[in-house]
Amino acid sequence: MPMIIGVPKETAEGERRVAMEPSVITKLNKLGAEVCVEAGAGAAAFITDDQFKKAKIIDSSKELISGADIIFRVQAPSIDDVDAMKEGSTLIATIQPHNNLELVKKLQEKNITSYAMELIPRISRAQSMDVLSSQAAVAGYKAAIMGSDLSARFFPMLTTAAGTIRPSKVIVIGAGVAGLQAIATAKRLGAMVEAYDVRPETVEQIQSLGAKAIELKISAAGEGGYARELTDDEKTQQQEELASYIAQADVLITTAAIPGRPAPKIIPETTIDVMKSGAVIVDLAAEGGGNCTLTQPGKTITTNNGVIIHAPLNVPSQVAVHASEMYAKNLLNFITPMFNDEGEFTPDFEDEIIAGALLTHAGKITHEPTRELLEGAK
Amino acid sequence: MPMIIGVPKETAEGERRVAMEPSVITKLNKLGAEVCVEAGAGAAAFITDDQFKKAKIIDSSKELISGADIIFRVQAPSIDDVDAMKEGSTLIATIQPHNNLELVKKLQEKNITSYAMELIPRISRAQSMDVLSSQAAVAGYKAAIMGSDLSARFFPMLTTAAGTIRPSKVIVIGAGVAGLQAIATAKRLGAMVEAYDVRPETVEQIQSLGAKAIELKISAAGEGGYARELTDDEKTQQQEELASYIAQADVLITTAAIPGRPAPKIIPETTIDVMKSGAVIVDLAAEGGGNCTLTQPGKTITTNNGVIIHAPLNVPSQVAVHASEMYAKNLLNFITPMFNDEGEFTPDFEDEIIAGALLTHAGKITHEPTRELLEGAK
Amino acid sequence: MDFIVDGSYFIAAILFIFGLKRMSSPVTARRGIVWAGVGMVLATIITYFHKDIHHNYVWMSLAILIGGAIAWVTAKRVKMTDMPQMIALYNGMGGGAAAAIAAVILMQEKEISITLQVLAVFGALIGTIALSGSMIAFAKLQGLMWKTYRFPNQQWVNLFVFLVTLIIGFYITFSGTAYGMGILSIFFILALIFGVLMTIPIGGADMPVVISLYNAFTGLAVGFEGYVIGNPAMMIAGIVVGSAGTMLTQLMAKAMNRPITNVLFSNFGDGGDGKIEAATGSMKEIDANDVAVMMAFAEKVIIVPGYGMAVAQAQHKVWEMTKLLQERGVTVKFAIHPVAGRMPGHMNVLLAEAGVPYDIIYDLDEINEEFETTDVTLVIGANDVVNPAARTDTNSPIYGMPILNADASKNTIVIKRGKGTGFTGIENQLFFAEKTNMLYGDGATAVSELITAIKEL
Amino acid sequence: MDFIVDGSYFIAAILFIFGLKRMSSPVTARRGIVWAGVGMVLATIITYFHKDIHHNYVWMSLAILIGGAIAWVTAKRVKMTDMPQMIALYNGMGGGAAAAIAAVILMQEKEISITLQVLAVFGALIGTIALSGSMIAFAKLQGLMWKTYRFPNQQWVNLFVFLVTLIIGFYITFSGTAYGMGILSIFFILALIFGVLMTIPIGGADMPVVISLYNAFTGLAVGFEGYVIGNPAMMIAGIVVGSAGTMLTQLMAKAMNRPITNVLFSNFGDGGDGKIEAATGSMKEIDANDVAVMMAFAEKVIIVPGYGMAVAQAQHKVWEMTKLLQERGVTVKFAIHPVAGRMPGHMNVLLAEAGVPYDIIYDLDEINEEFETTDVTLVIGANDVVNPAARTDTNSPIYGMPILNADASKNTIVIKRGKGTGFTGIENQLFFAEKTNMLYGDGATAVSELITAIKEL
Amino acid sequence: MEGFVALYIFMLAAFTGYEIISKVPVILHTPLMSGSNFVHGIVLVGAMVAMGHAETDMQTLVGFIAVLLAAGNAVGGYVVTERMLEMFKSSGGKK
Amino acid sequence: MEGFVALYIFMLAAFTGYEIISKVPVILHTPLMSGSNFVHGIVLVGAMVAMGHAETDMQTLVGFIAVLLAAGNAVGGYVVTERMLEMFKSSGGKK
Ligand SMILES: NC(=O)c1ccc[n+]([C@@H]2O[C@H](COP(=O)([O-])OP(=O)(O)OC[C@H]3O[C@@H](n4cnc5c(N)ncnc54)[C@H](OP(=O)(O)O)[C@@H]3O)[C@@H](O)[C@H]2O)c1
Ligand SMILES: NC(=O)c1ccc[n+]([C@@H]2O[C@H](COP(=O)([O-])OP(=O)(O)OC[C@H]3O[C@@H](n4cnc5c(N)ncnc54)[C@H](OP(=O)(O)O)[C@@H]3O)[C@@H](O)[C@H]2O)c1
Ligand SMILES: NC(=O)c1ccc[n+]([C@@H]2O[C@H](COP(=O)([O-])OP(=O)(O)OC[C@H]3O[C@@H](n4cnc5c(N)ncnc54)[C@H](O)[C@@H]3O)[C@@H](O)[C@H]2O)c1
Ligand SMILES: NC(=O)c1ccc[n+]([C@@H]2O[C@H](COP(=O)([O-])OP(=O)(O)OC[C@H]3O[C@@H](n4cnc5c(N)ncnc54)[C@H](O)[C@@H]3O)[C@@H](O)[C@H]2O)c1
Repeated sequence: MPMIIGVPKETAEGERRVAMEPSVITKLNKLGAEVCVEAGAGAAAFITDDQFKKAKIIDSSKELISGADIIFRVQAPSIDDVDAMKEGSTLIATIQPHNNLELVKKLQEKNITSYAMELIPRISRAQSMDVLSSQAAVAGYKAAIMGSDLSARFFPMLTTAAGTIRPSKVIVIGAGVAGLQAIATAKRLGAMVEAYDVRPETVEQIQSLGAKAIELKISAAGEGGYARELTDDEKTQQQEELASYIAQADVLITTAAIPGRPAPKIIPETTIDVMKSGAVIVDLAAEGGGNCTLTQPGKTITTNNGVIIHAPLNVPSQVAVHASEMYAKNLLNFITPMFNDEGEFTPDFEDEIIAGALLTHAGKITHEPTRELLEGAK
Repeated sequence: MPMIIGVPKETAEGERRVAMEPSVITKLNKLGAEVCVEAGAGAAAFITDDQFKKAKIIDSSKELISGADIIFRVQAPSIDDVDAMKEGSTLIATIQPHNNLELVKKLQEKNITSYAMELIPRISRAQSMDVLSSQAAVAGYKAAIMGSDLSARFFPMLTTAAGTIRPSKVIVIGAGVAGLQAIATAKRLGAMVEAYDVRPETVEQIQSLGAKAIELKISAAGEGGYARELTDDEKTQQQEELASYIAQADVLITTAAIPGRPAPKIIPETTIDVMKSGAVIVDLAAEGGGNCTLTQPGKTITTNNGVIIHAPLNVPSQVAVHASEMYAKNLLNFITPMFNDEGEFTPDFEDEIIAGALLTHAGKITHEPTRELLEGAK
Repeated sequence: MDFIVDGSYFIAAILFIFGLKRMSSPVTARRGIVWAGVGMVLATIITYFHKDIHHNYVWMSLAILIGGAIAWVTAKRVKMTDMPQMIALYNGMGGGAAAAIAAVILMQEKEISITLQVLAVFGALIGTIALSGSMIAFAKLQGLMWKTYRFPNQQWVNLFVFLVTLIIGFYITFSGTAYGMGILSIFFILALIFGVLMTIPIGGADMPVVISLYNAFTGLAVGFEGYVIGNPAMMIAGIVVGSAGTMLTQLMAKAMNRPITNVLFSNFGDGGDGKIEAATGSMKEIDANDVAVMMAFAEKVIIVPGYGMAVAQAQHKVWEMTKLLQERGVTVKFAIHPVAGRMPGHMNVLLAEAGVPYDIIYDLDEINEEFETTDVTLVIGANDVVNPAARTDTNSPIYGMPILNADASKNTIVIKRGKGTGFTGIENQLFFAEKTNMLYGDGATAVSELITAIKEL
Repeated sequence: MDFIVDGSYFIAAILFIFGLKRMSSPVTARRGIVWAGVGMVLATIITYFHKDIHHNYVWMSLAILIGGAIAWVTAKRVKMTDMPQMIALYNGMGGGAAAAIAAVILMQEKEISITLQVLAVFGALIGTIALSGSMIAFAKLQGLMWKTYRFPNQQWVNLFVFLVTLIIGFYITFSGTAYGMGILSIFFILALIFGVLMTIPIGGADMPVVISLYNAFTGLAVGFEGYVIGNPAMMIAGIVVGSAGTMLTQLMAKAMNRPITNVLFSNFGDGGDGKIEAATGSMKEIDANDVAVMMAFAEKVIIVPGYGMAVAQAQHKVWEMTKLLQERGVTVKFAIHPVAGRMPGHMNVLLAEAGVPYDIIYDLDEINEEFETTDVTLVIGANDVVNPAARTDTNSPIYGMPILNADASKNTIVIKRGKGTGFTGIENQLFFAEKTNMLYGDGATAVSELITAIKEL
Repeated sequence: MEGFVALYIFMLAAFTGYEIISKVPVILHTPLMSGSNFVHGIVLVGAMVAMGHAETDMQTLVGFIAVLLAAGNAVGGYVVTERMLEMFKSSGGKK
Repeated sequence: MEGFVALYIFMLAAFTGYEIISKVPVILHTPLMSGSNFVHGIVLVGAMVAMGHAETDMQTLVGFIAVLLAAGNAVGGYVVTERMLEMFKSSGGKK
C-alpha cells in the first residue's frame, strides 16, 4: 500500500497558493507515494484540475483529508480539518505554532506527526526545503512591483523630448532574502536603490547587486545569520540617521524582521512626516505588525502629507503560480529523504532537519518553545 | 499687462494629472506671463499648492477661469467652464474634437482660440510638444508594470533552491511609442519579450531594445509613420498567425491604434481561448475600444479559461507626477515660440505647428475634419 | 682606442633600436627619443677618435656647430603646425649628407670592390633624391612655391631623367675609377633634378606620405654609405630607419586609404590635391587606434549615443570602454538627446541595462555648453540629433529642433556603418566638418576595437 | 655555386626567423614549423655543394640517414605525454653535434684568430653541457633513473668542476695550437660531467624549464660554431634560438612563479621536487593567456558563476567573453547552482542585466551530466556550490547539498581573489585537484584579461 | 668576419629572437621550445662541413657522430613539433 | 665585410625595423617619422669620417657640407621630435 498524500484546497482567507504542482506529483509517484488533490485546489493559482491529471482528484475536502496518510498544506489547517485527519497521520505545512497554540494541542491529541516548514533549520543542506527563503524571494520581488505600481512616478530615468525624468530613489530596509530580491527588482526597473540592514555582512551583498549600501553606526548581527533586537537607545539613533536617507525616497520597502519576535518599528511617524508627498511605503513586515508605526496590516492608507503606506498580507499568494511551485518543491525536497528505496515512509527523527521541523509526534509536542508556551517550562 | 495663464483643477473623472509643474512656472514667468493655479489643482498628482508658490493660487475655479487669458488644461473643459472663459481668450488642452463636437461649437461661439495638443503635426521640430508621445511613453511603462502586478508569475528567470523559475513571456502588440516603452520595461524586469507591429520598420526598433520581433507576412505601413487599416482578409490571416504566438504569452500588452479610427480588433475570442490560465492581457487601446473583442474599457475581467483582461482608461493619470511634468513641459514648449522678446503674446498662425493644432480661432473652426463634421463638407 | 670607438658605435646602435622601439608606444615615446639622443651624442664624440680621421678637426667642429645651431634655432622656433615641413627639411639635410659622403668617396677614386661601388652609387642616388625631394616638400608646405606643378607628358619626362641618371650611375659603378669629376657632377645634378621632378606634382595632402618615403630613402642611403665606409652603427641605424620608414610610409598611405603608388603617380591626371585645404566635401576616415589614443590622452570625452548604438546593442561595450577611459583619469560624460533613438528614454533603457551610473548621464540642457571644452566627442550611431542643419538650414525638416553641439568640441569622432542617413533621411554636415573624423563599422564592433586599442596603450 | 650556397643559407635563415615568428601564435603555429622545415631541407641539400666539403659524401649521407631514421621512428612512436623528454633528447643531440664540430675544429689545430678560438671553445663547452644535461633530463623524465640525486656539498663540487673545466678551456684558447688531444679530451669529459652534475639534483617538476635552458644553450653553441666555421645561417639560427630560448626559459620559470635561479640552485636544500607527482596539496596557478587558449580551442565551455562574480560585478565582462568564444565556434553554457550567490536567483539577475540570453543558462539538474564532456569549466567566484565535500564528507556543513560537478570536466579553471573561503567557510578540495588550475584576481579584472588574451589569438 | 660585425649580427639576431617570443601564450611554450629545438638542428650543416673537410680518421669519426646527432636533432625536432602543433589544427580553422 | 654578411645585417636590421613599427597607432606616425629622421642623423659620423680623411680641398669642402647638413639633420631632428612628443607628457603620467 503506497502512502497517500492529500492536498486539500487552502481554506485561509485570501490564500491563493496550493501545496502541489504537476511536476511534483510525478516525482512523488516515483518515490512510491500516491497523490490526491482536492478538486479546484489549484484554481486560485491558475492550476486546473486537468493539469493535476497524474493525481486523483477528490471532490470532497473531508473525504480527501480523512483518506490521506500525509497532508500537504500551505497554511495551518482549521481545527475541523485536523479533526477529520486520520489518527497518526502526518501534516506538513507552515503551522506557525506560537499563533496557533490550540491547533497544536489538537494535533498532539490526535497523535498527528506534524512538521512546521518554517522551523526547518537554515543549514546549507536544507536550503532546498526552506520555505521561508522561497516565499520571501517571492515577496521581495512582488514588493518592488507593488511599489512601482503604487508610485505616481517613473522608476527609471528617461531623457525625453518633454524633459528628463529623474529616476526614482528606492530604499530597502532589511536586506534578507526578501530585501535583496526587492533591491534586485527595483534596480532592474532602473531605480536608484539604496538599502540598509543591521547585519554588517549585508553591505557586500547589497553591493553585489549593484545597489548602494547605507551604513549607519549600529550593528545588530545576531546568531545564525539572523538579527538581534536593538536597545532603545540604538533604535532611536538608527531611526534618526535613517530618516535623513528616507526623506529622499520615492519608494520605501521595509522587510526587517527578527525571528520569533514582532517586526521592529524602524519607521516612526516623525520619519514619515519628512517624506515626500506621493512617496510609497511597502511594508513587507506587515505580517509581524509592520516596520512603520503607522502601518495598518492588510490595508493601504495615505497619510496627511501624501505618503501611501501599503501593508499587504500574504504577499506570496499574489504570485500564486510560482509561489505554489516553489512551495511544493520545498515540500518535495523535504519529504524525499523520508522515503526509502522500497517506497516506504521511514522518517529519520534523528536527522537534524526533520527533528528541527517536527512539531508534534506520537502524542508529544516536540518543539520545545511551543511546548513551553503550552505546558510551561519543564 | 502680462498675459495670465490659468491652470484649473481637472474636472474629468479619474483625471489625476495637472497641466502645470513648478519648474514650468518659472520659465513661463521668464517669457513674460503670469501663472494662476487653482487651489488643490496638483493634489492628485502630489504637487502641493506650496510647490506652486511661484504662481498665484486662486481658490475659486470660476474666478481663475474667467480671469485668465490662456487656459492650460489636460483634458477638454466642460461646456460650463468654457462659458466662464473670457471672450477671445486662449485654451490649450487635449480636446479630442471628434468626441466633443458640442464643445467645439461653444468654443467657436465664444470666439476662443483653442489648440488641441494631440493635433500637433508629428514633425521633428514638434517632438518636444508632442503630448501623444509623452503620454504614450508613460502609458507603455505603466502597462508593463500593471502586467507584472496582475500576473501570478515572476517575470524574470530565477534559479533557486526551490527549482528554476522560467521567465515569463511577454508579448507586445503594436510597437509605437507606448509599445516600445512597454517592451523596454518588461525586458528590464527580465521577461522574454516578443513584439509585433504591422509597420515593417519596427522590426529593427524592437530589436534595438533587445527584444524579438514577430514577423508575419502582412505589412500595413501607412502614411507619415502611422499604420493604415487592414483589409478583412489580411486581418483574419494576421489573427491566425498571431494566435500561435499569443498562446505562449504570460502577459500580453496590446497598444495597436490607427489615428482617428477605433482601435483594431486584433485579439478575437478564439485567440483568448488558446491562452494560458492565469495569463494577463493589458489592453492599452481600451480608450479606442480595445484591441481584444472581449475588452470592456475601464474594467478588469477574468475569462472562463482564467485569462485576465485589464483594460485601463487614462493610464498616464496613474503616473500622475511624471505624466503631469511631461505634459506641462509639452505645453511650455508649445507656447514658448508664441511669446516675442518683449513678452507679448503673438502666435504666428502661419506656423505649421500652430496651424496644425489650431482648432477654433476668431469665431471659425480652423480644423478641417472637425469643421466638416459640424458644418458638412464645403 | 679602435676597440672603444667600435664598442661605442655598437652601444649607439643598440640605443637607436631601443629608442625607436620605445618611440612606437605613446607611453614610452618620450623616453625613446632621449635614448636615441644619448646614442647620437656618444657616437658623435667618439668619432673624433676614429682611426680614419686625420685632420680637419677644427673645420669639422665648426660645421657641426653651425649646422647644429641653425637647426636648433629653427627647430625651437617653428610652430607646431609647421612641424612636417621641418621634418622634411632636416631629412633632406640627412640625405644630402649621405650623398656628400658618397661624393667624397667617389671623388677619391680609390679601387674599391664592386659591391661597395654599387652601394656607394646607389646610396648617392637615393640620398640626392631625398635631398632635393625633401626640399621641394618643405617649400610646398612652407608655402614658398606653387602647390603643384604639372606639364604634358610629365611622367615620361621623369622616367627619361631617371633612366639617364641610372645609366650614368651604372657607368660610374662599372668604370672602375675611370669616371671623372664631370660625369660625377652630372650624375648628382641629374639626381637632384629627378627628386624635384618627382615631388612637384604631388599635392599638399599627400606630402606627409612623401616625406616619410624620403625619410626611408635617407635611411637606406645612410645605411649603404655606412657599409661603404665600414661603419656598422651607420649601417644598422640607416637600415633600421629605412625598413621602419618604408613600413611607416605604407601605414600612412593606408591610413589615408590610398595605395602608395597612387600617392606617387596618380596625381598627374586629376586634381587630387588641395583635399585638405577644402574643408568640406569629404568625410575623413580614421583608425580605431588613433581614436583610442585621442581619447586616452584627453581630459574630457563626451559620448553621444543614438539609435545606431541601440541597433548595434553596443551599450555594454560602450560602458566598458568608458570605464577604461575613467581608469586612465579621463572624464567621460554621456550626452543624451531628448529624441535620440526611437522612443522616449531609449538611450536610458540601454545605458541602464549596461550599468552606466546615472550621474554621468546628462541631458541636452545640462551638457550643451560643455562641448566647447571637450577634447573628444564620440558620436555612436547618432545622426539627426547632432545635425547642425537644425540650427542653420530653415528648409531642413529638423530645423528648430535643439541639437547636441557635438560640432563645437575640439575633435568629433562619428561611429556609423556607412553613409546611412538618420530617421529624417537628411545629410549631416557634421560628418564633413574639419574637426570630424569617421570611424566606420557596426557600433559594437567599432567600440570593441576601441577597447582593444585603449588597452594596448 | 658559392653564391647559390650562400644565397640558400640566407633564404634558410629568413625562413627560420619567419617560421619561429609564426610558431609564436596558435593560429599560425602549424604553418610556422613547415616554413622552418623547408628552410632546413634547403640548407641541408645545398650544403653538399659547399666549397669546404671535399670528401666523405657517402658517409655523410649515411650518417644523415641513420640519425634521421632513428629520430623519425622514435619521434613518431612516442606518446604525447612523453614529448618533453624527446625534446630533451633531440636537443642533447644538437648540443653534441655542435660540440663535435668544435672538436673537429680544435683537433685540426690550425691557427685561427683569438675570437674564433674563444667562440669555438665556449661553444664546445655549452654544447657539451647541453648534451649531457639533456640526456640526464631525458633519463629522468623517461623514468630511467632516480628522480633526484644529492650529496653533501654538492654545490661546491659542481662549482669546482666548472672552474676546472673553465681553466682548461682558457688554456686551450690561449695556448695557440699547443694543446694536445689529451687536454682536449679532458676538457670535453669534464664538460660532460658538469652537465650531469648540474642536472641530477633538479626535480621532475622543474625539468621543462631546464630543458628549455639547455635548448637555449644548444642554440648559442650552434650560433658560436656557426661563426667559427663561417656559416651565417647557423650563426643566425643559433643565436635567434639562443635568445628566444633564454626568453622562453624565463617565461616558463615565471609561469611557475619561480625565478630561474631558484629552479637551478634551490633544490639542494628542500624537497621541492615531486610537486607534479603529488596530485593534492597545492593549488596550481595559471596564466590568463593560457586559459584563453584552452577555452578558445575548446569544443565546450561551461561557466559556473558564484557570489564572487556578483561581488566583482563581472557579469558584463563574462558575457563579452562568452560572445568572443561563441564567435570562435565554442559552445558556451552557464551553469547556475540553485543557491549560488546570496539570494534566490542572484545569478539570474546579474546575467539578465548583462544580457545573457536565457537559452544558454542551465540549472543544476539540466547540466550536471554535461560536465564530463566539457573541455573547460570556468568557475568564477563560486566556491561552496562546486565543493565536492558535499558529496563525500559527511561531516561537512554542506554534506548532502547537490553541487555542480565542475570537478568532472576535463579542465577546471577557478577565478578567485585568493584563499578566501565561501559562505560556509570550509576548504574546497576542488581547488587542489589535478585538473584544476587557479586564475587569481578580482573577477572583473581576471575576465578582462581573458578577453584581451582571447582577442589576441 | 671581424669581431664587431659578429657582435652586430649577434645583437640583431638576439633582438629578433627576443621580439619573436616576447608575447607567447603559455600553452605554446612547449611547442615553441620544440620548434626552436628543431631550428638549431641547422647545426647539421656545420656538421656536414666539418666532416667534409675532416683531415684525420679521428676527425672523420667525430664528424660522422656530429652529422648523426645533428640529423637526429633536425628530424626528431621536426616530427615532435609537428605532432604537438597538430592540436591547433581543427579548431584553428574555425575562426 | 663580405657581401653576404652585409646582406644578413641588412636583413636582420630590416626585420628589426619592421617589428618595431608594425603596430603603431596612427597618432604616432608623425612623431615616429620624425624620430627615425633623427636616427639617420647618425650620418654625421660618416660625414665626419669622410671629412677627416678628405684628400683634396674639394673633398674637404664637400665633407664640410656633409658634416653641416648631417649636424642639422641630427640636431633639428632631435628638437622637433622632442617637441612633438611633449604632448604625451602630462597625460602619460596619469596612468
Ligand atoms: N526618441 C524618440 O522618441 C523618437 C521617436 C521617433 C523618431 N525619433 C527620431 O529618431 C531620430 C533619432 O536620432 P538619432 O541620432 O538617435 O538616430 P538617427 O538619426 O536615426 O541615426 C542613426 C544612425 O545610426 C547609424 N547606425 C544604424 N545602425 C548602426 C549600427 N549597427 N552601428 C553603427 N551605426 C549604426 C545609421 O547610420 P549608418 O546606417 O551609416 O550606420 C544612422 O545614421 C531623430 O530624428 C528623432 O526625431 C525619435
Ligand atoms: N542563493 C541563496 O539564496 C543563498 C542565501 C544565503 C546563503 N547562500 C550560500 O551562499 C553560498 C553561495 O555559494 P557560491 O559558490 O556562489 O559563493 P561562495 O561559496 O560564497 O564563494 C564565493 C567565492 O568568491 C570569491 N570571491 C569573492 N569576491 C570575489 C571577487 N571580487 N572576485 C573574484 N572572486 C571573488 C571568494 O574567494 P576569494 O575571497 O578568494 O576571492 C569566495 O570563495 C552557498 O554556500 C549558499 O548556501 C545562498
Ligand atoms: N544558511 C543558509 O543557507 C541560509 C538560508 C536562508 C537564509 N539565510 C540567511 O539568513 C539571513 C536572514 O534571512 P531572512 O531574510 O529570512 O531574514 P528575516 O526575514 O528574519 O529578516 C529580514 C532582514 O531584516 C533585517 N533586520 C532585522 N532587524 C533590523 C533592523 N532593526 N533594521 C534593519 N534591518 C533589520 C535582518 O538583518 C534581515 O536581513 C539571510 O540574509 C540569509 O543570508 C541563510
Ligand atoms: N516624427 C516624429 O518625430 C514622431 C513623433 C512621434 C511618433 N512618431 C512615429 O509614429 C509612430 C506611431 O506612433 P504612436 O505610438 O503614436 O502610434 P499609435 O498609437 O497610433 O499606434 C501604435 C502602434 O500600433 C500599430 N498598429 C496599428 N494597427 C496595428 C495592427 N493591426 N497590428 C499591429 N500593430 C498595429 C502602429 O503601427 C503603431 O506602431 C511611432 O512609432 C513613431 O516612430 C514620429
